[in-house]
Amino acid sequence: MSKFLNEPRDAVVEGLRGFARCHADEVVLNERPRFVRRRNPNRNKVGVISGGGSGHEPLHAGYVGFGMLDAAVPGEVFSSPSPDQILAAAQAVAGSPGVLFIVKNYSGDVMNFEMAAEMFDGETRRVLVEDDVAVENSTYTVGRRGVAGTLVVEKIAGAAAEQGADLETCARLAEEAIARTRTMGVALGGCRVPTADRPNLEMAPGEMELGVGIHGEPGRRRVPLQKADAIVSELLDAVLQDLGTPGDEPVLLFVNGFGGTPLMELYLLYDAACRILDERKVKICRSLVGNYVTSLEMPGASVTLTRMSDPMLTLWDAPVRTPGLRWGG
Amino acid sequence: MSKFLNEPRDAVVEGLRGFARCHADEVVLNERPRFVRRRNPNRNKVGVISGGGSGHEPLHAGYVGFGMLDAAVPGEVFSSPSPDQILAAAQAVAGSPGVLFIVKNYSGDVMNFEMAAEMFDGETRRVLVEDDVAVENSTYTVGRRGVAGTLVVEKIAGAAAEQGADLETCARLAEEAIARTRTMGVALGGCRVPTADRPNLEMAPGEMELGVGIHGEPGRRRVPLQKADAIVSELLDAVLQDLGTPGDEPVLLFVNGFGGTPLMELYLLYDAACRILDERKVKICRSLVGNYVTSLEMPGASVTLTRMSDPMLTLWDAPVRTPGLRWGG
Amino acid sequence: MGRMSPPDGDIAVFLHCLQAVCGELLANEAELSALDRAIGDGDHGANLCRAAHALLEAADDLSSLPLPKALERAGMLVVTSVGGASGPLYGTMLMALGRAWPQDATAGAVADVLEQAMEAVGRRGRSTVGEKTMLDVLVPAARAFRESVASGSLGAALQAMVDAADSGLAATRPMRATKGRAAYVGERSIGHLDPGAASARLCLRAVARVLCESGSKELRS
Amino acid sequence: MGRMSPPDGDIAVFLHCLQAVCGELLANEAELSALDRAIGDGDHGANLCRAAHALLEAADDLSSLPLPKALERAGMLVVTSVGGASGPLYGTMLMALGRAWPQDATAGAVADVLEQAMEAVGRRGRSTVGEKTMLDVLVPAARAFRESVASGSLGAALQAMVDAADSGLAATRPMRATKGRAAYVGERSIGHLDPGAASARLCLRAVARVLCESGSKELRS
Ligand SMILES: Nc1ncnc2c1ncn2[C@@H]1O[C@H](COP(=O)(O)OP(=O)(O)O)[C@@H](O)[C@H]1O
Ligand SMILES: Nc1ncnc2c1ncn2[C@@H]1O[C@H](COP(=O)(O)OP(=O)(O)O)[C@@H](O)[C@H]1O
Ligand SMILES: [Mg+2]
Ligand SMILES: [Mg+2]
Ligand SMILES: [Mg+2]
Ligand SMILES: [Mg+2]
Repeated sequence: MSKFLNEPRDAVVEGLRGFARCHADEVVLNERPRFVRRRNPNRNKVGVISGGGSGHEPLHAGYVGFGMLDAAVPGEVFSSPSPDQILAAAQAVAGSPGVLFIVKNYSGDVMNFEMAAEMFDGETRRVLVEDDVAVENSTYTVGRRGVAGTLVVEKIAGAAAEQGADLETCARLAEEAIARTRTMGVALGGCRVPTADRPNLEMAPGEMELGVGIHGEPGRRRVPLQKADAIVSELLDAVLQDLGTPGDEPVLLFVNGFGGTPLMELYLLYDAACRILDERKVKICRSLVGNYVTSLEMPGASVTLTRMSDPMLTLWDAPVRTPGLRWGG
Repeated sequence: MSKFLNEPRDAVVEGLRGFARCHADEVVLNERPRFVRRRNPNRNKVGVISGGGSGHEPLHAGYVGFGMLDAAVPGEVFSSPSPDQILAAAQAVAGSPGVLFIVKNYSGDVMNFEMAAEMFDGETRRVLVEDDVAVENSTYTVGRRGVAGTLVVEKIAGAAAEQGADLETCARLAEEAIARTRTMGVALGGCRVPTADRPNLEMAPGEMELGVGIHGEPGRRRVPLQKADAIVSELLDAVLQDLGTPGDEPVLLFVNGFGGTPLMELYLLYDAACRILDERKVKICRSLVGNYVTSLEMPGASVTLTRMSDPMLTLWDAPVRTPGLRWGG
Repeated sequence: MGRMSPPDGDIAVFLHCLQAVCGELLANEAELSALDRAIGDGDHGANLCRAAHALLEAADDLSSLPLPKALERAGMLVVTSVGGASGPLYGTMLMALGRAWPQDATAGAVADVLEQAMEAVGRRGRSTVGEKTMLDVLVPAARAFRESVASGSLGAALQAMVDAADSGLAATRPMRATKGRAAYVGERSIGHLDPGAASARLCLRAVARVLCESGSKELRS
Repeated sequence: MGRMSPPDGDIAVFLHCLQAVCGELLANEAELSALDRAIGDGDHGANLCRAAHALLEAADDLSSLPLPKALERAGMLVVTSVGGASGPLYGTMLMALGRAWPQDATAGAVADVLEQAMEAVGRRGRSTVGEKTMLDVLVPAARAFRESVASGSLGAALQAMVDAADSGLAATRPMRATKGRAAYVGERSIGHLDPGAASARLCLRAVARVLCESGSKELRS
């Protein structure tokens, strides 16, 4: 896991500088405190802001733009951003309709966004994404981790805000997306944080980590590598068991790569997921396949299902123009 | 390098099935012989067809769609497609204005496309992409390899064809793009073909292979890993030396990931490239950063420069709507 | 018992504590990260070293402030430099200390403020003792200090605090985490020390050592 | 010297050759790929095994055709199943053999056709002997066969062909490749055998063995 680096501790800011320069027509990077915002924020709409540790690119900065986020707040690799960054981002993009914070459910992110909201002089709402069914914590004192489903929440809430929905409505739609979204992932290897000298997950060849998170954290269990169909079947079992059989409601099927798995294999997993869902009479209405919520160079993937209501479908289909996601007029 | 597979030999077709199902509104997969085409081909324009070994996704099938390719012909992993596939693709999309074949310069691809052209009943032109400056073969009996620059050629020629240019013009513009495009790459590790039990390039940690191709083939030389700035400087030196100093003509700067390098590092390389080009007074007019021409999960990247003329800029900016590249109205 | 240090010495002692704490953190980065790698995301050492660098850089500025303000500012620096979970927690602790710092800083008054600060940490983290976090060190240590200070010397109280920190850390090993990232690995968190508890113990020991020396009291090591 | 096999035996001998060649390819997949990994892209074994599978599957169909058609069809099968560089080359060789196969297949006539087929391969690849490719085996082997057939027994001619293939392969080791993927590694191709030359030798040896047996001649191994 050699890396392209100058000073390891500068990786995040150098990466962001490149990102901002490459997409200078769409975004602006503020270096101190660090956040990325739309070049032309619209202060008459709800400001949608997300953030979290870096290393999950294109999440979150890649989703800043029309129809999605107004600002993204990148922390160090796999570490939450600090309240001053979040506050500055909110001040830079917020208008009178207030700010929606989309936060992945990790103690660090929760607390840092909370402190920022306490300091911010304006209306805020916060939603916690917790789509990872891998966590089997029966007591659920912390809830679940937020993983790839975050993209779905950002897209839905971002589209609603773009259409002029008020803060309450944006928050409610985000909550609805969260309630309807479940994910489970699997890693075939680890990843290395630039400043670390060892990988986060050490795996022997032929092993896989079922239920892995997006930081190379341990998952449910370490088992021998299986065939793709068997892996996808296990992931979908876990997701569907938790989500409940969608019945007549169609699903968004999102196969997300963690960064180190070739696109060919992601589409192969998607093909397997389609076959399995067809068998189980689950109707797929929308699809997304690619490296959207990554863990640096980790080989592996997650499968996300979202039960789509009609309004959610409309919001999902709404135009989006960001460096990382782009469709529609 | 564990992989998501069922039968290793089925990886390509299962990946293509997933791809075609995911993008069913835009493309159609023909399984026997194997090719991918636009769902609604326009037979009144020049048909632009490319193809080559699989394992470089999203190249080529990911670039089938409005403003780029009409069909893509995927071979086995890192192996040229066969003439019957190419022929069938040409027959499926070609109209009276004829067919342009965009071929990466590898003996296998050259010969297979040549045989297909011999069998095809219609007008064809072929261009050979050979942008890789790493090959120091002074005799140049085979020319150079076609690598990431292929995307540039496909975009330019595809846009021209979409605007109704005739076969001669499309071929000339493609040739011009080829003449103005140079690439050099570096790998930090290898990649493994699904049917093989060993990686294509075996590297110790802390080594890098300068001038690597897009199949994990050996490059110019194996050297110790350097800082990102030094690596980019060496890549740009090689590219600029061969391309000639662009003078007043601005360049397209394309930093391409081979599949296993995090986006953060690609943008960091891009940032370094911008700084170095700024110093050398080379003007950057367009940029592209991402995993566009990959080598399975290979960690590494290449830097491509294209000297952009005004007509090329217009063609580059023209709308494109494909699974892998998308912009404009 | 009187003041913990002479009035105009407050800030000097604070600076000594700060330097000692930062020194410990920088010296133990690898160990803290290794603990975090086992049940978290492996960055606890790096996170706290960012804080240490920020604090050391700001030491001059801090020393020009009255102690309560210096504590608050140090807390804010920790929050802004760390991110992660430990930033808001340690930052909240320092800010709470600063906000409630007694006019007349007797050991007893400081002990009360210390306990309140640990409660503020628990509120920030929505956590309590027994969840395998830094609270398992911070809360018993503060309690031991308060209880011992009421009945004995400052030196003895510091010693009681350090002892409680030691056993608080050890107690995290058999626990199953229910807060922080380690909660996500469930059963698999059992058998490992909590990284935040380990850093809390390091910091408390460093502070106790400085206070003990500046008060010319001895501290068993 | 007369016909290489009785008229109605042509296709049977062809089938034996086909099976022997395919068997060799399947048995040597790993070795051919390993050679290709050193100076190419590591798929030569896999490429030719796809051809072998396709040919074996079609064996029944092929045996119902006249020999020239069977050769042409086999060539097309190689082309369509392989892709890569070796597909069009071996395919062109078989198709050229089929197209020019003599009505009266005397050894001498076949030798001429064989040489023409090798020339067709060179035209397809725009390559010639000495460039570190399969041609370094195919061309000298065909020449040796033709020269020897003119002056001696079929068995001796086959032996000469096999010997020439052996030394043709060995000759590729010190060469610097100027065609095919290996050309891209330049100097670094020196010191390795060419994978296509290795497969060509395997195929020729398999054919010679069958022809020798069917003609009851002996072949040194
Ligand atoms: N809710 C919480 N309450 C108290 N302490 C917590 C809480 N969440 C995390 N911690 C502490 O923070 C430590 C982890 O800090 P750190 O690694 O710096 O942050 P992160 O978990 O965001 O990477 C844990 O070991 C634990 O002691
Ligand atoms: N232009 C050419 N002329 C003759 N033989 C060639 C040529 N190009 C390649 N070859 C032969 O093909 C072999 C490689 O075949 P293979 O690995 O199947 O195809 P690819 O190179 O497309 O992966 C080389 O070892 C060489 O013998
Ligand atoms: Mg962290
Ligand atoms: Mg090949
Ligand atoms: Mg941590
Ligand atoms: Mg090969």
